[in-house]
Amino acid sequence: MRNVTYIRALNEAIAEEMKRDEAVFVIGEDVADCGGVFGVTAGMMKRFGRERVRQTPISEAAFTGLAVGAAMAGLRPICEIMYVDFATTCMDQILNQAAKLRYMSGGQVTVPLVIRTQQGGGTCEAAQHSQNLEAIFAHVPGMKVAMPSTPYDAKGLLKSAIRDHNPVIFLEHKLLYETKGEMPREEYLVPLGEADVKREGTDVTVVATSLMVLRALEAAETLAGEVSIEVIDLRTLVPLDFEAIAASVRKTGRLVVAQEAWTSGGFGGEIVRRVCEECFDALVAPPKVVGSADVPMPFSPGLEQAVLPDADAIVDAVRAVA
Amino acid sequence: MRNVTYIRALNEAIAEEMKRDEAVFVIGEDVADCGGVFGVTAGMMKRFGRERVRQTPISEAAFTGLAVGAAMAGLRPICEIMYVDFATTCMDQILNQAAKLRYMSGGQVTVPLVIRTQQGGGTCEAAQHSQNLEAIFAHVPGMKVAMPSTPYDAKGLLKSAIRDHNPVIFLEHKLLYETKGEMPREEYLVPLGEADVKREGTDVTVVATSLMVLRALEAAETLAGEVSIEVIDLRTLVPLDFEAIAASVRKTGRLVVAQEAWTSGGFGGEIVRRVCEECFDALVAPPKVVGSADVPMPFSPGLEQAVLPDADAIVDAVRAVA
Amino acid sequence: MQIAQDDLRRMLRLMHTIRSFELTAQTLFREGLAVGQFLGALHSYEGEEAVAVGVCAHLRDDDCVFSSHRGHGHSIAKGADVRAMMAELLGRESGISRGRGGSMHMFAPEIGLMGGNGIVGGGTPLALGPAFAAQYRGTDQVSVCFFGDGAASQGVFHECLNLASLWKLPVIYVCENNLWAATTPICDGWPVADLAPRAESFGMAGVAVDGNDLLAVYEAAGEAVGRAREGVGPTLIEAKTYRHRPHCMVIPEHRPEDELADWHARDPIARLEGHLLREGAISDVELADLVTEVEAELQAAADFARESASPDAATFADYLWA
Amino acid sequence: MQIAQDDLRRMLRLMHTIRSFELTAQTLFREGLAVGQFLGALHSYEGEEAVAVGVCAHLRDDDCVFSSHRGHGHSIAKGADVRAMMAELLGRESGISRGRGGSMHMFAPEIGLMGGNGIVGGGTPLALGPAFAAQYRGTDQVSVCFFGDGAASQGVFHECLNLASLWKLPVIYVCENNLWAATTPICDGWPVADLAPRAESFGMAGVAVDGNDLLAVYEAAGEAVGRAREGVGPTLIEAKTYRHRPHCMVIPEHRPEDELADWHARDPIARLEGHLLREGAISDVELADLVTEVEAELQAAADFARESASPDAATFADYLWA
Ligand SMILES: Cc1ncc(C[n+]2csc(CCOP(=O)(O)OP(=O)(O)O)c2C)c(N)n1
Ligand SMILES: Cc1ncc(C[n+]2csc(CCOP(=O)(O)OP(=O)(O)O)c2C)c(N)n1
Ligand SMILES: [Mg+2]
Ligand SMILES: [Mg+2]
Repeated sequence: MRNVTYIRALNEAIAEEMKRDEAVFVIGEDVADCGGVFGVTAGMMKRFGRERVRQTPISEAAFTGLAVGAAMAGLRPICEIMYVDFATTCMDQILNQAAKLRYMSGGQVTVPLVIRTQQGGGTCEAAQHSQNLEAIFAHVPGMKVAMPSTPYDAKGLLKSAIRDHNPVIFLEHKLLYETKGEMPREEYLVPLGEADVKREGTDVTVVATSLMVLRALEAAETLAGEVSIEVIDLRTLVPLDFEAIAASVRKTGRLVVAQEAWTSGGFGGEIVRRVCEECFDALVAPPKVVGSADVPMPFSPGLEQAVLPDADAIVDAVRAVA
Repeated sequence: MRNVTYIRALNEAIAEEMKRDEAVFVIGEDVADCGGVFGVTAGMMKRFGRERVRQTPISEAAFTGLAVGAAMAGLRPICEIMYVDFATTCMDQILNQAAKLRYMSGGQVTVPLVIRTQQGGGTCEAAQHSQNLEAIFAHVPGMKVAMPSTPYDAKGLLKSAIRDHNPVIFLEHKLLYETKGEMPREEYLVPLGEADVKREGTDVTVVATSLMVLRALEAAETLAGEVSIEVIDLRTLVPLDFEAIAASVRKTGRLVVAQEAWTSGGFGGEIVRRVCEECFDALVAPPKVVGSADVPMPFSPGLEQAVLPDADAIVDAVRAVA
Repeated sequence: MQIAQDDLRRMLRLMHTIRSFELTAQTLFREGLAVGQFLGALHSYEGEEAVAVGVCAHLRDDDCVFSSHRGHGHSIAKGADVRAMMAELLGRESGISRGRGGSMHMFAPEIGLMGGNGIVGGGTPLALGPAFAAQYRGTDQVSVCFFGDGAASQGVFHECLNLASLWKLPVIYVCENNLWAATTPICDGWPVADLAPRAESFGMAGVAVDGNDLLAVYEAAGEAVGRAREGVGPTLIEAKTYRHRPHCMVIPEHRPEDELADWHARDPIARLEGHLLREGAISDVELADLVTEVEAELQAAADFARESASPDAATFADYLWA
Repeated sequence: MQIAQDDLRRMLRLMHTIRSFELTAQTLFREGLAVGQFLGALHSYEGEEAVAVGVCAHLRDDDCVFSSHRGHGHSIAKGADVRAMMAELLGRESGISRGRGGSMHMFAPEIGLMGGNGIVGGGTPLALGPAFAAQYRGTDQVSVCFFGDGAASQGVFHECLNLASLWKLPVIYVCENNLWAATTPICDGWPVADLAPRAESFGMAGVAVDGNDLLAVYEAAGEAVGRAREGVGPTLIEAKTYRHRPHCMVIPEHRPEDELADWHARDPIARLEGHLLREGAISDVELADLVTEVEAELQAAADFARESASPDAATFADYLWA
């Protein structure tokens, strides 16, 4: 076992897959010279050359579209969009092209594409650099959606995403990049579509994603002895491992969903919907979603913290339903 | 009272507001020469001139951005995006600019903009011309979201939207355009943020939007004598008249949400979430969402009908919870 | 440029096939309407046949074509089976996209037909993909994208010119300037007369060609394809042409009569026939036979389509995931 | 062009104000970091002062400026209060955007400062709005958009050139070509040396200017603004310049040392000072006084910012809706 950062885990996943398969290449802004502004592709250019680590102009629509087309032609692009907020400039390539081409072609075309990007607040970058947009990608059918919370999952999921024959949007979190975690030296994969019980518990099920998994674990610590929390890390929203949620809710009868995205209209509501439809009778308390306040992200640090959900917010929600 | 089509109602709303306020203008593709491909702005060019009915190149990002900027400068643009599906090409102007400018400026900038577009399936136009994307606009804070189901509401809501000082995305439905409804001769407004009980009932609350309101009313007829359905037409998702939903659910104890959008991750889940959080104890049966199957829209008519929710699907859902 | 007479006759036949396809499709569409069945959008390529045929004559099965909403001509010129295409128009399981795509989404990747697109300009970035893949793999394939004068006002198209030129990708952009974008005349879309300077402003080759002159198109495309195969770089071809029909089946004709008459007199098929007759490359009898054969082929295609089964409604979820 | 010496001295002072602002801001940023406080993104305008100042010198308060992520210089040149700007950097309630926007979102609509933008190229379509409004209302206001060489690769920018040219809008696009986009050199972003031909390919005026020469910028901008006010149409100005600092505070310097040295030797402030001294328009003493005054002003601004209160966290939801 080694202890490595989330960034390092991602970096290893990419390097290993590029080595394994010549069809894998990286494309995006600043990905070669500085390894991406967060350093996820650091060292790749040196190792694999400029042909396979393609630094682009600031043309998200063109290079994401290129990646979609290259995937149609049998390559396996890893396309980096620097911030998820910038995906607004290539939404057509994502939602109308990548997600739909296979279906529209009656299954003739395959789009083995990974779009890597990072999201989330907490760095005082204000409204256009702090969003969490997973609900958009999860609502429109045709893309898989991954949101790893640990270095272990980040590496294993990214490798699976690269090998998957479908478009995957891979949502990292900017505040997770420097976090560290255990990881085997041997190769491993984490399959898309399997949730992970990050902490077992008996009283309340907390379903969380990305950074909020860490917050949920903090909350569980805080409440230890008072309320026993089961923390389920979804890891992917599409495919959704609903069975894992259902099994836990059937045990605890109580559900809190923790997402960093805006509370209203987010994926949390979808989980509540499914739980209500499929295990309503198991519920002994109203399910609750903890998320960001429904406003664009303010710049000022105090306001930003007021908008973001933290461990305390989860603690409060758990206490409210427990 | 007169009996007019939904198209005519929209047309009147625009004409009345353009007459009332010189700051109101129309911008979009084909809006002048043919009054838009659905004819909503027919006759406007003749009446108000080419300066106020601006037919654009196929440049959604530029003309939507222009409309945002013109609104910042005090005009009141009505910007037509031909199909909501094409909004993917100007998502940045909608989600990152229009929705956020006021907040980012600390309230200094006002964006009195209406983006009119139409959505929905049922015309065999396949995956890129049949989507229902309201959940995206409702999730990202900063835009109001209207979805009228009747000519009366269409006219009254559009006039309110034009007078509103905030960006409003106004989602029409292509299958509603030819529907007819009663309408007074006198001027009237329908406020944004007030749901309408389209049919009173005692057993099951059906919350519906847009075309699904008509389907819900059909379902109510079908079930008349068996189950008494209360049909609540949200009319706007943002602001959401949650009190209207809560009042009904407190009465009936049963909730079905009917949306044409994909079932998973849609706004239906949000309604379930709110109902669970605020009136869980009133629920005597699991709330249910009826929506489209989670696939891109297939072209073939039989497949399309299999994907779309119809009155029967609502009937089934109501029976399941009643 | 010397062109073998056989090749010219083959191209003439393809042009007739396209025209006959369109006429037959319109008949089917009206039949469908007559029985109250929507068949979605139908955009006729009549009048523009020389463009698709002259360009695709230079392509191999392993070269890619990305088409537009007006894509029947491109598909036929690329070698698609007219029976499968016709069946697609009726949404049959035997359709070229298994009835999932319809008129705007015809795919046959085995012959390099990478699909139409319902999003104007949507194909432009996708086309970069196979061009990139060819360069990446060191093969000499080329990628061609057809789009309209209207699409030339989409931002993404310019990102593509920039990227194609920067990376010297083997891609050929063919702008079919038919003077109209839906009901908008070119003078309301373009502030300039020609597109070639735009390509040049990105440092890439740009040429204008008479799109109704097969020989001219063939020659220009031959040069462009040659340059692409040799790795010299991309080319933009603006083919000046005209559609004989209204924008689509549901929008009435709005263009000036004398303009229509003018362009009908420049019909690309009559023009090529005149050339072949003058050169003695074909006789009147051969010509009549050719037309008869083609018409019979299209009748057979229509019969095949009518007799084919629609997809089983229960299969609506197939082909989403690979 | 004759420029009054008073005007030149005023412009020199503004250039010093910008530089001093940036230096002070960097100090505050490091102070913040020292106490573990994130302060988001900070992009220095040092080295490019002549561009903003030379352009904005022609603008009135009722002319609009749309800025970029690197917007301090544009804001100061447009007349923004440096105290409010500095307070904004610290997220104070007294900030120019009430602390909601931060460095990238400084707004002062009363003086025509319509905000920076976190989306590269995001301001380009917005800038069309006030230009359109001026034309619509028959006033002679102009709208100016500043953006970088990187932003020139965004598709929407080209849609804007097309629309601005087509409608002869009074808009001036100022491309600050500083040879780098984050860590990407211009040779990896542009396949061409100049931007002006691109404007010309849309039928609009395009000029290149030495962006480090205030007099040259002032002259080119004067012509462009004059043409816009007279209704002749838009202009694209490419100002060749260089930033003295790394892309932002958190990205290390990656540019070649000799390139840096070369451009430092062409410092626009030293250059203007040299000119003024040679012409006898300013004396060494006056110059020293000017610098001292400006530095004192900025120190006062920093003090003001530090002493200002942060927004009350409870107000995070304010300013979303008008
Ligand atoms: C992004 C987008 N905007 C608008 C439309 C609606 N639309 C479909 S075809 C068309 C006109 C296209 O004109 P052009 O590109 O010249 O192609 P043509 O139809 O003339 O072949 C329009 C506006 C669309 N499909 N996609
Ligand atoms: C659409 C989008 N893509 C990427 C970014 C990230 N980003 C911020 S500034 C920048 C470089 C901009 O370069 P340029 O336009 O030349 O401006 P400069 O920083 O040189 O002034 C990048 C890539 C962004 N903010 N928005
Ligand atoms: Mg056209
Ligand atoms: Mg730059």
